[in-house]
Amino acid sequence: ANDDTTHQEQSLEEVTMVLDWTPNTNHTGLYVAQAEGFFEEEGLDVEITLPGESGASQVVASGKAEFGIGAQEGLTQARTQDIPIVSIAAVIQHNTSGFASPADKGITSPADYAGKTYGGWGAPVEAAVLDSLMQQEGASVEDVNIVNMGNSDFFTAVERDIDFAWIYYGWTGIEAELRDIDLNMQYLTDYSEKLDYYTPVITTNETMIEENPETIEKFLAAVSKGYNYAIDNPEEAADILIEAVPDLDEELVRASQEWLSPKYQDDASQWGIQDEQVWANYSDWMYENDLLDRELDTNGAFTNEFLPEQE
Amino acid sequence: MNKIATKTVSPILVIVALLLIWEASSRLLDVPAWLLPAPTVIVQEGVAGWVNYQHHLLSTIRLSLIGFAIGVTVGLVVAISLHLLPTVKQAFYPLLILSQNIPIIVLAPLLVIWFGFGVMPKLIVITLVCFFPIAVSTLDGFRQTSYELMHYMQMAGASKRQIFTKLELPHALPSFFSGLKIAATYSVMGAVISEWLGANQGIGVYMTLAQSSFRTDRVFVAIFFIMVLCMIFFGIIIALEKLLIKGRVKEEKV
Amino acid sequence: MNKIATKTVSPILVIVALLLIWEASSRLLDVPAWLLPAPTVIVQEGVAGWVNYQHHLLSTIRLSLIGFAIGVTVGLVVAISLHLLPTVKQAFYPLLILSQNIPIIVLAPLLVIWFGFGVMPKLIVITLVCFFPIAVSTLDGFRQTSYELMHYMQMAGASKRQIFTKLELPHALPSFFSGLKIAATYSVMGAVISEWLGANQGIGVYMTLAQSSFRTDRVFVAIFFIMVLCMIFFGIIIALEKLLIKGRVKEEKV
Amino acid sequence: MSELVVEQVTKSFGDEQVLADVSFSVKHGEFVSLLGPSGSGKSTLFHLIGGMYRPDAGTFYLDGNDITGERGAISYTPQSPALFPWRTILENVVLGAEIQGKPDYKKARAMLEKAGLAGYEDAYPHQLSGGMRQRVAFVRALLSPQDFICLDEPFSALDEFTRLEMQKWLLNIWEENRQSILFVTHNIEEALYLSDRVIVLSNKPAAIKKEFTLPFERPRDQELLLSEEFLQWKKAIYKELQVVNHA
Amino acid sequence: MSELVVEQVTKSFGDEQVLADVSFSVKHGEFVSLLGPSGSGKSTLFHLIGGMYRPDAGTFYLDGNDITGERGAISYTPQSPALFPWRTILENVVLGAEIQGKPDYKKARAMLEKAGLAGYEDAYPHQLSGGMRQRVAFVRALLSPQDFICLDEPFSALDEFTRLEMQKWLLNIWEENRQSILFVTHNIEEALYLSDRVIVLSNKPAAIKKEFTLPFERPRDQELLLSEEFLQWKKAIYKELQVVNHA
Ligand SMILES: Nc1ncnc2c1ncn2[C@@H]1O[C@H](COP(=O)(O)OP(=O)(O)OP(=O)(O)O)[C@@H](O)[C@H]1O
Ligand SMILES: Nc1ncnc2c1ncn2[C@@H]1O[C@H](COP(=O)(O)OP(=O)(O)OP(=O)(O)O)[C@@H](O)[C@H]1O
Ligand SMILES: [Mg+2]
Ligand SMILES: [Mg+2]
Repeated sequence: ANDDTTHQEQSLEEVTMVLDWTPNTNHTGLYVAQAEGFFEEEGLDVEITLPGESGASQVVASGKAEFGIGAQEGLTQARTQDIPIVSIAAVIQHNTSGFASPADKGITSPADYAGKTYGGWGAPVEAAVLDSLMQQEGASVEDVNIVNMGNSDFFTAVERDIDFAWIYYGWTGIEAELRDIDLNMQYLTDYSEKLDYYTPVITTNETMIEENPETIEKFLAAVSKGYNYAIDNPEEAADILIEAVPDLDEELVRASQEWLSPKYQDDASQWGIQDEQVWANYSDWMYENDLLDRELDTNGAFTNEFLPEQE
Repeated sequence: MNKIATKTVSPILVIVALLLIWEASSRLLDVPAWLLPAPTVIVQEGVAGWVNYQHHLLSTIRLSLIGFAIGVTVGLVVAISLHLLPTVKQAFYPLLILSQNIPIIVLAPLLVIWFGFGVMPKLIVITLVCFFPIAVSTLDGFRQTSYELMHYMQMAGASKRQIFTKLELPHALPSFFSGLKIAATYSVMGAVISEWLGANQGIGVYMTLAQSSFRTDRVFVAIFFIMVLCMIFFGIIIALEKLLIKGRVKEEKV
Repeated sequence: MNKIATKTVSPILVIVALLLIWEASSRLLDVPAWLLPAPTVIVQEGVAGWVNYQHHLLSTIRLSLIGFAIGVTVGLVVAISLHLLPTVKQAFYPLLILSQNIPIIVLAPLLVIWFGFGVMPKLIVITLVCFFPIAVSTLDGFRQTSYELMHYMQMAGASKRQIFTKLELPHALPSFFSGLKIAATYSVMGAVISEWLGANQGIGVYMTLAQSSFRTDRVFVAIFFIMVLCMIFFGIIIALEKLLIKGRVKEEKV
Repeated sequence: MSELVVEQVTKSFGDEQVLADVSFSVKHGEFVSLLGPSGSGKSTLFHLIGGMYRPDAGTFYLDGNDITGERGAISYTPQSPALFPWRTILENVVLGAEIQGKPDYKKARAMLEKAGLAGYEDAYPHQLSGGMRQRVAFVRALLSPQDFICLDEPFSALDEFTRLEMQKWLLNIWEENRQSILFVTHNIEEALYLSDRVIVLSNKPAAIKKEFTLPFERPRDQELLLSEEFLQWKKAIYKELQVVNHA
Repeated sequence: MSELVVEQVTKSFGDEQVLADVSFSVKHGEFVSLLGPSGSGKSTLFHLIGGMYRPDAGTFYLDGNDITGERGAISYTPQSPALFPWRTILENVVLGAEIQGKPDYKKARAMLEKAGLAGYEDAYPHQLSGGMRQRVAFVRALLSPQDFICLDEPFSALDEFTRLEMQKWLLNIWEENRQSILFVTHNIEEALYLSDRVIVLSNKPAAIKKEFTLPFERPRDQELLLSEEFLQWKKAIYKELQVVNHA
């Protein structure tokens, strides 16, 4: 058996994949690909690593890791700072984030934000997004009390001072369901086309694209398989994730997986595919709102070319 | 005069030398600015962005000064009360150590629930960081009081309080300053960390935002100011130490 | 014997009392478990989850032991070399302080890029945390050597090296232990923080995972172990201190 | 009033018995000296009187009150000066008074001058010579308000002349206030010149070997040192000590 | 061989001149005592010889070599014992030898026994009496390998008998090895009994007041102390010191 493994290791190409956060259902496809041997079939030996405090982008950009998880928002900013990372697949087709508040706060539409307290992390993008939503209903972000809630989680924050916050439904929203907390949720996608950006995405760096395109292809082939498996078998996929990362809360993973599985591919023709329009929309929106120093050249920012051919 | 001059010049020389090496290697090795910007790049951003971050700076200075003051007070009070009440010391000393092992991320939600997002939880965090070295060093200082002088005080019928104020306290002064130096060093970082609890301004906030928008140059501007602040604090402590312990030479010569 | 018994019993009593208050207030005030779980809830999870987290525990213990050892060594080496080379001390002392003001979030990507995801960058972080209190305390200990004994050594023609090994080093031992205690206290937290650099196991990882899947009980299990580890470290240091400084009574009596 | 009664005091350190059943008394206004070989237990006796630690057996009475283990009842010079390095000489000498109440700086300055330390009021202890430090500790004891004074070899580091001056000065002060003094010395002449009574301690363990009550009149002056009677006494005590040392 | 020449040494602390143009020499195998009032500058002179600090002017020669500011050339007992609290008595006494090379524990034990400290080898300094500590420091100086020995009041804390024994022992050792010794004392008899020459220092600033070369034969014994000649010498020196003190 010993011989066998050494032999295998020799023939496998080692690559590192850095996550954006702690492992969660956004990453299920990766863990499935690993557990089901999809990577191995492609001749890859993938190590999935948690990120440092500052996320994956710089590590991927520097080439220390071949692949990472990012988000369109961060990647847009990174590329305008000349950080050479590229998005090669969208993990989820549509933005599942939005502004959530416990039902008893009575916030049912962006107009209700006026006079309430929003808890965020102090980034300029938050005010801009809030404003985009509120303007559609004739309200203004000026009337919202924005508070930085730092590392506090949603549930803690809404217990105290905070009325609503920006969450990903697929994780925090599901946790609320499990806790029997009724949430009111305004999804970004419901209010603005431009805010329907890709989050999360799988990233690599420009050097990889130039020098090791086959590796990227192989990697994405396996990952696609993984996500497709998760789409078809949410329960088994959840089991795989729990098995791989037993420290996660089982119940939350299962519930979240069930909610998220249909959203991976959604209305797209294929898992992972990205649309130029989405990149352009969001970068325009950011630029309009003074969130970027210069406009993004969407050309280099993402590519679909490494996604597997569809059978 | 000359001595003081060399004393300040030589560390500055070292720092300048390090900066030069950094600048040179940045350029020669072509290190991308998003990873490690060259000092000149940082200076440029520091000058250009001054109006953007000066209010952050002020806010952090205020926060760390207040927090440090509270931390020192708490550290002293803890050291003194544990010293004067040996049974309490026995019972509570372990809690001191435990207090340094509560990760901020865990404390954060509790502090927020109890104290909201105001300045209070931040001061608690800084205090928690600063008080410990002071308490431990000062306690050790109390413990090592000169036997001979202690004998004299006891024979002279000094009360516990007199022994404390006239012997133990002045004797522990150098140890207290040891702790103070360590605490001063941590205070600014403590303030920055506390801002991650949720603040609307401060160098910590400025830094996280810079970090998340990949403005590494700004991150380094923030670090630069953290370091300068810290050096100033440290310098003040050393000056105070000189002032208070001057005239007093090594005890054992007596 | 009896004294030792009370010495260990009283802090345990205090801790037990605190736990009881915590448990009682959890129940009476109906504090939600996701905010602050009652001790019993934590114990349950601690027992039930043992198999899940024991490898994390081992990994952290290993990491913090190695890191602490390196940190102590570096701290001592720094203290000794700065002490023996006063001009170097003048020039480099400020760097010591600066080293404590580099936020880990800034250091993190650089360390990962330079040293990968292995154990190396983590050890650097722990070392950075641990060496400082040791260096500062030990240096202060060297500085406060007895004048009278120093006179004797110099008159006796002791070389710098002999003065160092026979006088300064033994004299600074208590100060070194002061620093050691502070460093030991920080070492476990240092290891946990270093795991946030990007690790696949360790109590730090376990804790972040728990935190982000809203398992507050597990977060507290992690804290519990961090604290226990830290107390064990601290206990070992104190035992060593007793052993090495025993027989030796307050100097000034002589 | 201040009368000290030492009753059957016994003290051991570990296995080593230092004091064996020591009893004596110092009457009000009396000046008593203790003579005994090095390491016999004189300082230990002082520590016990001062309440530093308790005797294994026995009692101390001051004016009839049991002061065993009680501190602050007596004024004291330790054998090594035990000056506070962070206090100036002036601040050091008032310490004993400070502990008991209000220090009198004027008196302190005057006393320092008498002790030949004028000009050193603001110096720190490390700037003084060995003998000067000893005088500082002595002045500190004199400035303490207690009526009973214990002096542990206060003049051992002084040259003959400075010592003689200090002795004269001590006698002057003592004659003015008539405090009771218990005095440890190695110097037989000193003991004779100063005391009403001399107590000779034996060695290992220390017990009272002999007591001498001296007949010299007061006030005494230096002439006494040269008198025949003085020499006779000196020889007698010398012999006694010789026996002690060869025991 | 070890001959010390002190040439026109001057030293001030701040505004205060302590030594003024002091010159003298100690020949090979000679035993010279320094007498002078408390605070006159005797210890300071020792510190200068030992190289603790440099004189403002003047030179020290040992065997013709300039040793001004050089350390380790002499063996030395400080006026206060300066024992290392974390070393046992045995470890303390070998320290001087340890610094210069190999310590000889057997010899150290023998010496401690001679000094009346048998049984205290493994005690720590704080467990000893004042006089015992002084003897430890003295033994430490004797065990140091240097040929030139400076002793700063090594017997001031000892009772007359212990002191006499230590003196006899010192003379024995000295007669065996004939090291050169420079000796500070306050005790005129001690100076007379031990020395070949006695140097009297004046006060503030210290200068050499007078030198006495003593005619007593060696080996000396205790009888000498009682001889008429001895008494004459004592008076002479006493007078000299009296002048010094009243200057
Ligand atoms: N803390 C202690 N621990 C152990 N033994 C001690 C302690 N203090 C004193 N001794 C012992 O008690 C004995 C008497 O000591 P003490 O200091 O009373 O002598 P002394 O008569 O004052 O001598 P000297 O004239 O030399 O000062 C000595 O043998 C000494 O070793
Ligand atoms: N470090 C110092 N700083 C300032 N003055 C000092 C210092 N050391 C000694 N002196 C002064 O020098 C003078 C001589 O001191 P020294 O110790 O040499 O006297 P000594 O002759 O040894 O006296 P004693 O017999 O009392 O020991 C004293 O007046 C003292 O105040
Ligand atoms: Mg004594
Ligand atoms: Mg002297």
